[in-house]
Amino acid sequence: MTTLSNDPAPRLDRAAIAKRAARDLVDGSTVNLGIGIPAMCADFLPDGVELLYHAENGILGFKELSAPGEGDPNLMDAGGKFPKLVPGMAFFDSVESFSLIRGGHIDVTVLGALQVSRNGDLSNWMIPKRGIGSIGGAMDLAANAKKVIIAMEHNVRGDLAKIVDECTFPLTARACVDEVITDIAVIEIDRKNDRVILRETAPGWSFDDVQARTEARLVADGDVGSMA
Amino acid sequence: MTTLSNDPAPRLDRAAIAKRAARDLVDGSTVNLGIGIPAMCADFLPDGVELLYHAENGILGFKELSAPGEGDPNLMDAGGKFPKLVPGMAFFDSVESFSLIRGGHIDVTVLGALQVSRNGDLSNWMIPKRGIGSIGGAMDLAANAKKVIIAMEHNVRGDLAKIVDECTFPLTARACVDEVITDIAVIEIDRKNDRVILRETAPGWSFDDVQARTEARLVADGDVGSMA
Amino acid sequence: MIGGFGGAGGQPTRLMLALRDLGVGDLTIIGNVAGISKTTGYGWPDHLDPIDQGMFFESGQATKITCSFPVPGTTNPLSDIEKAWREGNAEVDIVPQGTLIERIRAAGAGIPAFYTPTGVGTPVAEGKEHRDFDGRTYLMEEALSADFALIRAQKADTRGNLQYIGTSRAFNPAMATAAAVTIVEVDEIVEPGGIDPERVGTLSTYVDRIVVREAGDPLP
Amino acid sequence: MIGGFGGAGGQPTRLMLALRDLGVGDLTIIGNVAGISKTTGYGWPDHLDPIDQGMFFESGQATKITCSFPVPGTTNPLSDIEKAWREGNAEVDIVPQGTLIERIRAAGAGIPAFYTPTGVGTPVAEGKEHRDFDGRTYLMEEALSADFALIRAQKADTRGNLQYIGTSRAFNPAMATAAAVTIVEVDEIVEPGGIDPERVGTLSTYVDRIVVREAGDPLP
Repeated sequence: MTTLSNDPAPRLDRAAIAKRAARDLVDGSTVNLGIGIPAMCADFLPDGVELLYHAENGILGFKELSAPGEGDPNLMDAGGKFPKLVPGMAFFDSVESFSLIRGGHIDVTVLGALQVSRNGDLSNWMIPKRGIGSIGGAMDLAANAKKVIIAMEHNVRGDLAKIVDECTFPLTARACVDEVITDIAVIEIDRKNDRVILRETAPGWSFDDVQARTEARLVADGDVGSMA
Repeated sequence: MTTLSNDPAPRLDRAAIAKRAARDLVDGSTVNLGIGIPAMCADFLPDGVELLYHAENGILGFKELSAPGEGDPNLMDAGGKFPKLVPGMAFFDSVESFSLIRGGHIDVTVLGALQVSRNGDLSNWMIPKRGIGSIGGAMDLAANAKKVIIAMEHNVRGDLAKIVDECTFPLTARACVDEVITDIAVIEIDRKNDRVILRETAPGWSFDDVQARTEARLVADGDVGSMA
Repeated sequence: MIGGFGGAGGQPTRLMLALRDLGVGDLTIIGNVAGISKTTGYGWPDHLDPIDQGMFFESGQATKITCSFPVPGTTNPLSDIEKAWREGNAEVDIVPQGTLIERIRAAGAGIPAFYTPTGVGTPVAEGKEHRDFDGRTYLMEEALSADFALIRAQKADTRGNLQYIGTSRAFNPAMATAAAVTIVEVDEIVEPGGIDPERVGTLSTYVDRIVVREAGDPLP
Repeated sequence: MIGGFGGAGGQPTRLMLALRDLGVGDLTIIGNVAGISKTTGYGWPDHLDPIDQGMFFESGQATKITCSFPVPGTTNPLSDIEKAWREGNAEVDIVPQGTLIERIRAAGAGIPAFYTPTGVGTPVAEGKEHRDFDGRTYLMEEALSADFALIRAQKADTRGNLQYIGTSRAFNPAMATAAAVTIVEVDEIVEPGGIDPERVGTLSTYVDRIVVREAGDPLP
């Protein structure tokens, strides 16, 4: 795998990754946000965008999070935090919650990843050397949401690539990822045409800078924009 | 098929069949009553017996029926009649209603029949020469209730037998019937030992009288009692 | 798909009448107890004239129905569905009720097929895969979806969450999940919060169009 | 089976403590998010000490768990389940959450097996039947039942109907249907009619025993 350092410019912080990912969430969508950076998207929705948030444990339509550690244990989200009651919410059980997911009724899910392959395979539930992991709702979401956005750091431990030719970690789902938003780039996985398209780079980062930190071969399709 | 007339004594009327069937319903059971004679069982429960009635359209725990044609269309039973609201009732949808049935959670169902075979096969949804019929919940109930009681008239069109060696009408379910209660007899289908046991006869009816009106060969197992 | 159980409660009667008046043809209907109310009064209070799915066969708009209970026990008078069937103008696909609702639920829940014990050894098993699990035989049944679901609820909020009442649930919640376009007929539309979050029977995600009854509509 | 989602809400914590104190061994646990609260605080308000299914591995009573989320993302400190697993004292069967709940639901609903798209091409697909429907590949998954379900509800009526609140439903209603004996822990028991018939979350048919919390119990 590619390992580089000497970044040409600062990388985006986690909040900035979430903020960029939030820009791709379309008003009125039913959305499931994974834990970590994905969950932070909720703090950065563009004006006028309202989403219908779904959490695996059985809520649709929640919004504001209480501070972690406060709140009512019977009003939890799937990340173990406690949202507030919002008019228009609905509660349901896990059977219905996963019928919604598996039935393809979630418009977008934003998830974290350990690896994404050039054809959109996703690994995000187990590091092989640990030997044990947690799947939760990730396999159902990745396999069945209409759109899968990955929000993550581009590299790990120095400059080890996470966007790879083939995932070496156990898979979560095959050929599921549509878009990857990282601290240095926005990348589209164009599965239909078997291309990995670099759409945007962080300020100060060139195509070649991003390619050097990405194992999968990138292509441009028109101009490469700026994440700023 | 056996055809006889010259009955040795009067046959029970439909209400009396229902009354006898009701005696086999155990306190606290979850029970689904089919239309016709089975539905009439509710009028003849022995003192101290309380049942949890289930109707396919999504109620558990209803009791008194309103007069037919009255009542609230949103409080209907599966027979299209309108029960009254009873404390402790529950409403649910058809998915849950048939999960309850198919999952084997109905203790007893009482159904009508066109034919019952010696091994407990049941035909009750279509007369072949009509060419079209209605299944409704009958196949789910017959195949999956813990106990299937048939309440029906013993013969049809004169003395044509309905308790037969093999059903000639389209089946509802195989090997499902446990007990048949008719206007002249109570018959147990002992599937385990491949016997059709005559348990009781109507007053004035002998074993041979009932056998003569039954195609399947009957046996006694101890005394034959009276339905009175 | 047309929701409800059969009878007046939970049936999207106004939407059905609108569909009939629209006059579109070559319809395949999916329902449960279907087309028996007009001749038997099934599920309708005595003082009202029953309306049922038979109207689409009477009008010649429908050519096929998949349902569990298309004809009453008696044949006189014939229901509109049986009449059309006898005249060779209707294909009638009779499915056990539990299998029918589970196939619809499966379509909405991303399950292409499942196994059921119901129907083994009967005419409905013909041509179907049989398979044993733990010594019992089951049939494989496949998901059943539709282009449109016409359903009925008591009320909707402006997001599209639905609340049902009493036995009017029946096939409505599952059908809402299993059609490309779900249209719901309600008595009332309320602001978000006008439905208790504990009482939402169909999630807004499944609802595409809401039609509100006129105040004082005499239909149940 | 132990109900809830993971976290304090909907978890039958008093029943779990009672099971631990009972000391019975060789348990196989079925749960969802399991055993991560003690080390991460997951789903517990800050001022409370979290209690989770890990206790049965700490006590040596359990030898196996089937669940979707048995270990937190970080390894320091190790959860009781990961500790037992590393020491070779626990078999851990990790199932995608949607497959897990659907397998439990199937057991209660008389469905021995179904097909799901989830897990195809991943380690969970190993050894499972693959089958294509309409050009997409699915896995066959089988029903999952248990001898006992320990579940949690807000209240029960004396018939055994249960009412849930908020996100405390999760795995509880399905588990209630899938065990030979279902034991429920509630805050309150009421007369029939004390639960709105529109709000019954689990039908009395599924409930075998009801245990009522003591008034003022500090556990959530």
